[in-house]
Amino acid sequence: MDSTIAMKRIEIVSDVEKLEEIAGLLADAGVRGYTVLKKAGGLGSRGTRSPDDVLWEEENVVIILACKEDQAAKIIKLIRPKLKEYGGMCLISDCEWVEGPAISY
Amino acid sequence: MDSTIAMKRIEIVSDVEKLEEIAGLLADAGVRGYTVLKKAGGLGSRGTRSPDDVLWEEENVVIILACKEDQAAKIIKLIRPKLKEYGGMCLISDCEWVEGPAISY
Amino acid sequence: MDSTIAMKRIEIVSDVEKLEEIAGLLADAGVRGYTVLKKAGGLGSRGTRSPDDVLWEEENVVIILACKEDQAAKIIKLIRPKLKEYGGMCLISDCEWVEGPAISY
Amino acid sequence: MPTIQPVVMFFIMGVVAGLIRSDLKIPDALYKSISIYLLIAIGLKGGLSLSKYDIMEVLPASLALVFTAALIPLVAYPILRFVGKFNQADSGSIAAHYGSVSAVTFAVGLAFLDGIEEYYEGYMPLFLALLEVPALATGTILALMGTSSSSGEGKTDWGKLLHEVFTGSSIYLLMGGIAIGYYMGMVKMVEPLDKLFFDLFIGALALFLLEMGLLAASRLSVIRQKGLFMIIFGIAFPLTCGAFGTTMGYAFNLSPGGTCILAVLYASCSYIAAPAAMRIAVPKADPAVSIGLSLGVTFPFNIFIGVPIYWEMTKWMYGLS
Amino acid sequence: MPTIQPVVMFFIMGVVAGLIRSDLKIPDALYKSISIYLLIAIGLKGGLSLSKYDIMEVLPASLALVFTAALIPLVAYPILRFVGKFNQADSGSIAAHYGSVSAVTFAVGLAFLDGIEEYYEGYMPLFLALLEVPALATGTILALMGTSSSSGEGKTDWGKLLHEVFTGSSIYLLMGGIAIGYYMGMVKMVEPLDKLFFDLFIGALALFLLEMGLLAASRLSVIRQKGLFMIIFGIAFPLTCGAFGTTMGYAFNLSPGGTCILAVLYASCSYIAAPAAMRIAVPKADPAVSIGLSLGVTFPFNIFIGVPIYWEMTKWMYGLS
Amino acid sequence: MPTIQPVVMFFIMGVVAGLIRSDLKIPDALYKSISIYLLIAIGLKGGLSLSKYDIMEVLPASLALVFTAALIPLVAYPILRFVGKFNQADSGSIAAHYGSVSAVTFAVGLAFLDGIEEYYEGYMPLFLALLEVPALATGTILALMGTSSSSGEGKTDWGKLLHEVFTGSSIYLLMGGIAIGYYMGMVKMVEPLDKLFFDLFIGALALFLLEMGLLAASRLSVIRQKGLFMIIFGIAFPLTCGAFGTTMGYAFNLSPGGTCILAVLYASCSYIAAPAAMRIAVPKADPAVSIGLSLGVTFPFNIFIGVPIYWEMTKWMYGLS
Ligand SMILES: Nc1ncnc2c1ncn2[C@@H]1O[C@H](COP(=O)(O)O)[C@@H](O)[C@H]1O
Ligand SMILES: Nc1ncnc2c1ncn2[C@@H]1O[C@H](COP(=O)(O)O)[C@@H](O)[C@H]1O
Ligand SMILES: Nc1ncnc2c1ncn2[C@@H]1O[C@H](COP(=O)(O)O)[C@@H](O)[C@H]1O
Ligand code: NA
Ligand code: NA
Ligand code: NA
Repeated sequence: MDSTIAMKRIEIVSDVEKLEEIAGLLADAGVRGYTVLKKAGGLGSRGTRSPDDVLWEEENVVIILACKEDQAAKIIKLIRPKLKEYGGMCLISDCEWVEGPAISY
Repeated sequence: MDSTIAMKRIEIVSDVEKLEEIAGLLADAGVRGYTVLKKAGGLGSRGTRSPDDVLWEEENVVIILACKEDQAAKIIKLIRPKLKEYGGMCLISDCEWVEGPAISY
Repeated sequence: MDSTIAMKRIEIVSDVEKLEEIAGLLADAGVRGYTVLKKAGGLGSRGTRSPDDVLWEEENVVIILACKEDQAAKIIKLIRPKLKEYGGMCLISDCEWVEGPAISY
Repeated sequence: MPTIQPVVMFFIMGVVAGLIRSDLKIPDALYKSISIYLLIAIGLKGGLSLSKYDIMEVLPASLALVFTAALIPLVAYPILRFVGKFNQADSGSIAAHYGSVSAVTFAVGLAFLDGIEEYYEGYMPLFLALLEVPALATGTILALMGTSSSSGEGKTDWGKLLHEVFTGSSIYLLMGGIAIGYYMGMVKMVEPLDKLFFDLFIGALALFLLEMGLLAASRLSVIRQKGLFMIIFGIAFPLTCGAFGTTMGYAFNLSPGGTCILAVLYASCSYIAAPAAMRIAVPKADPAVSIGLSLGVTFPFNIFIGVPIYWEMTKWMYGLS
Repeated sequence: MPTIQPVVMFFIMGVVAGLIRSDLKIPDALYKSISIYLLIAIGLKGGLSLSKYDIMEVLPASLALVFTAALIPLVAYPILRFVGKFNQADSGSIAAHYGSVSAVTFAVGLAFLDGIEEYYEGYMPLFLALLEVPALATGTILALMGTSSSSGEGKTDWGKLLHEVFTGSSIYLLMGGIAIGYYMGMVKMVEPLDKLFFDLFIGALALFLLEMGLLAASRLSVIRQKGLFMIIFGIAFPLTCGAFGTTMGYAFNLSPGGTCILAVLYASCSYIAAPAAMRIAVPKADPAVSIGLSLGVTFPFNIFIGVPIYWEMTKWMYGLS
Repeated sequence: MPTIQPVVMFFIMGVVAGLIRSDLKIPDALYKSISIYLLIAIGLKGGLSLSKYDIMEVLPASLALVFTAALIPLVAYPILRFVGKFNQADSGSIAAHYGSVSAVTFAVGLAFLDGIEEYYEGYMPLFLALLEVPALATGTILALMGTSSSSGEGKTDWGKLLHEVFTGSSIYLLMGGIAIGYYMGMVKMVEPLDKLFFDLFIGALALFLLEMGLLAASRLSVIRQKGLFMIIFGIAFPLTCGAFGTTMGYAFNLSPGGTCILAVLYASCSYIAAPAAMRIAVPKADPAVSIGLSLGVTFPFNIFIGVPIYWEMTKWMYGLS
């Protein structure tokens, strides 16, 4: 595929209440772009979490982020202790950024 | 990247009505973590599905799941016949689990 | 993993207002399947976008799409100039399509 | 001709908003909340009235009406199949829609009679609930005749279908409302609930019609396909059913108002319960066609022109002027 | 025995819909909107009444009631812990739920007295607001006694908890409503706001109870675990609290109606504010148990049987017939 | 000074909830539903009144007012640009906000006059609809003057902008409401719709103001940037516009009540229609600044202090006491 740049794709799942704090961390790491999906549910070490239960809402957030490899390492370093505290998960994989839209990574 | 574990990332899309059944299958496979995104729409072999049409709601669900390779094989085996019946899709890719949060895979 | 087909996973993030246009482009490229997640927010070159702010809604959409490699090249070619115009992002990565559900790629 | 009720003007407001591509959007939650409200309110009103009647008195007419309503798809089906050239699945599905009923058309009919201060039997909502279902069965049978034998896959899950239909929220809310309304009538405690459920009914209907106008506008494109046939069918068929309903009402000794409402019920075409049932019963049918026809042609025809016509039919039948 | 209010029938309608697995769903936004509305409306009514009293007159009773309400978990806890065999966290958490109050049970109590046209002190909503909190503290202390020392992790963030409780939307809306209602009473401008907040109250309560029935049905499964104990506790404990509340009301010279409402308050069990607070205070407690018990047993018992019983208790206490 | 309407107290309740970081949240769907409701209700009321007037009588004043409203941004722009040191885009955009109008401020003005039982011309909602648009055009021109020539990208899509403005839901709902209200007046059928749209108006406004308070609290931070200038401008500019509106009302022979409402309209600052239009017309402008100024300073000033002041101005102008 031409006109693509090898990058890392980071996917973080955490409690929605922590979103602001995580966004702050990402800003500290110099991140210039990410995508946020709220109203996520799931299963994990703390059991089932569901945003649909009006009496007991537990909402997760999914954050998707594409960045250069060195940037990814920096992010992981910052985010790891936080996830240790909050719970959730963080995955990294390889991806290609398709050139075209304004650079925001 | 240090402190990461090579894992598989499974991404299942199906009708939201099937979520409970799929969650049951995943439990049978011994899965300890997944993330659920509802209110998804899409195009597929059965045409367009949209959760926004109040007269004709067709809602998809996206299930994202990180697990070890052998676990992944087990899940696929269980889920494949179901998807054959329901429709939808299932993708697998490589990823790295960032150590830190409680182990839930 | 047997019974899987090597494919490309494309992930497009753009303004929800552009969804119809992008869907049209994908149809032109002969795409037969994709998944749509609305109500996404994010950070990018145009700053923060959030679907939660009732006075100033800026909603992103995430489109996930699995297809064969040649198809992917075709899609990228069509979508790249549009993203240049709109903003957003587009990532490609490798994945395996689990055979079972009706073919919709 | 009597004046058009202001409330139905909200439907036009919605259609126009759709046509000029206004960014007006009614929140999903509001649409769903109002439809829950309307069904409960219709049910309560009906149950309250019913409590003043002897149920045994209402029963024979009820059963007869249910039975005849089930026959409507038998008339619609051959027209759709052989004149309209629809395939079997679509023909059966559309026939089921026309055999079933629309609570909102019914509500507009009530508003019309209230507007001209005409009496009607208060238990009409019972008929609304009863007429919703039987035609769905007939339509489904027509849609599937002969197909289930040929392929195993096509087999209808009648158990699931019956469950869907009878626990479906529209029937459930209506019947629940009727039951509670009946109780309210029995214990003579109507007072504090009437404020929400009766006084605000027409206002809520206005907001609902606004959204229905938007929905109808977004469905109009489907009519282009078989345009002429769809428009003629979408108008002529309800007129025929309306005439049939007028005759039935007269035969069963309903009041003129009640007869008119019955005509409205027969003429009305479902666009909520029927699509939901057909999705399970006849998955091969294309919902765009049946919903487009129901919402884009028959619904507006009924609320603006049909209802006054059914009233004229009724007056003619009863020799009123 | 007085007749059951039609409004509580909506709860049954919701439970049945849940049990037959109807597809009826109340939009989240409607549920949340109505709960905001109900709390404001209760507050406004209370504030309006309060403006006609001398606050100094109400104060001593208020303080005494708050103090005694905080003691309820002390009675509940040992029963749950040693008879019910719940663990410490769950016992403390459930005790906190029973010590706190339920605004909807309260509203049903008001509707009951309105239905039989019995006078009560209008400032009762103030007690509703005041009684919500103190038992949460007692329950939390019971749940955590001895644990905080053993592990650093278990440490309760009391600052956060206090913030959560006092800025929690239910208390805030009640207190805000009381303040604005008080202002309305002072400047004598009630008129245009009463239409929404007072006239429609019971109607909105009906829709809310419908959803609560659905919620209760979905929570019933939890009762199977310790079925018998939970059913007995869920009925006997509120009865005891109700008797205690009746005594307190009598002791503080409330009117019979006010006494009955106080009994309802003591007997009612929180399922909104308490779970939210316990999530932060006692994260180890299982919310399914406490919510299931509160919503699946005590709430329905109170609205159908408890309220009339507390009224009978009151009449007996005051020697009325 | 007349007493503050209880309804505006809900704004304070919202602001305080925001400031103490309560978890109170108004569901989006409720906010959007109420804003649809308020606009339709304002429109209906206006249309109903208008039907009692000769349109020709209202036309000249309407045209003149529309024209003069378009001039307001010409005054605001230089102040913002050269005193406030805002950039061109922001200056034009803010000027457009102040030239346009706020339906909620208008509604609070009506509630004020209703509270003191002062007559006003019922067709005022027509002016609300008419005054919304013209200043948006002026503001856009100011924001873009000279820029379109320098770069191709900056070119405004006037077609799209016009479509956005005229089909925008706020204008559309107002105009639709006026049309249906006019029809209601013509056919003299107001009765069942008034229950929802007129009786509950102030109650709905209360809930809306609660949410607006929450929104305002979340926008206050932006004021810190150019704090002093923004506060002075956000208060002094509407006062000036209010005085101008009073003069215009007097000049066009409106009643004192109508004059006061006109002053309120001129003084009010848009925070819904204008941001939506500026997003398309002047994408370079920062919405946080204009919305923060409008909602955080001018809106609360107007509803608490401005409205009574405009009424004092009017009384002084007409020599009333
Ligand atoms: N293995 C996994 N795969 C996907 N999502 C996970 C996994 N483990 C945890 N999660 C997500 O992270 C959330 C919090 O996890 P936990 O803190 O372990 O309860 C869960 O509710 C899931 O949404
Ligand atoms: N190639 C694909 N890429 C992404 N999503 C797909 C693909 N094919 C199907 N889907 C998703 O799966 C849903 C059901 O597919 P189907 O059962 O084929 O109609 C669709 O509505 C899409 O959301
Ligand atoms: N590096 C990135 N990683 C993930 N999402 C991104 C990234 N850059 C941009 N986006 C998404 O694309 C949207 C539009 O980006 P932009 O057009 O650059 O403002 C943002 O709001 C994000 O949701
Ligand atoms: Na029919
Ligand atoms: Na209690
Ligand atoms: Na203005």
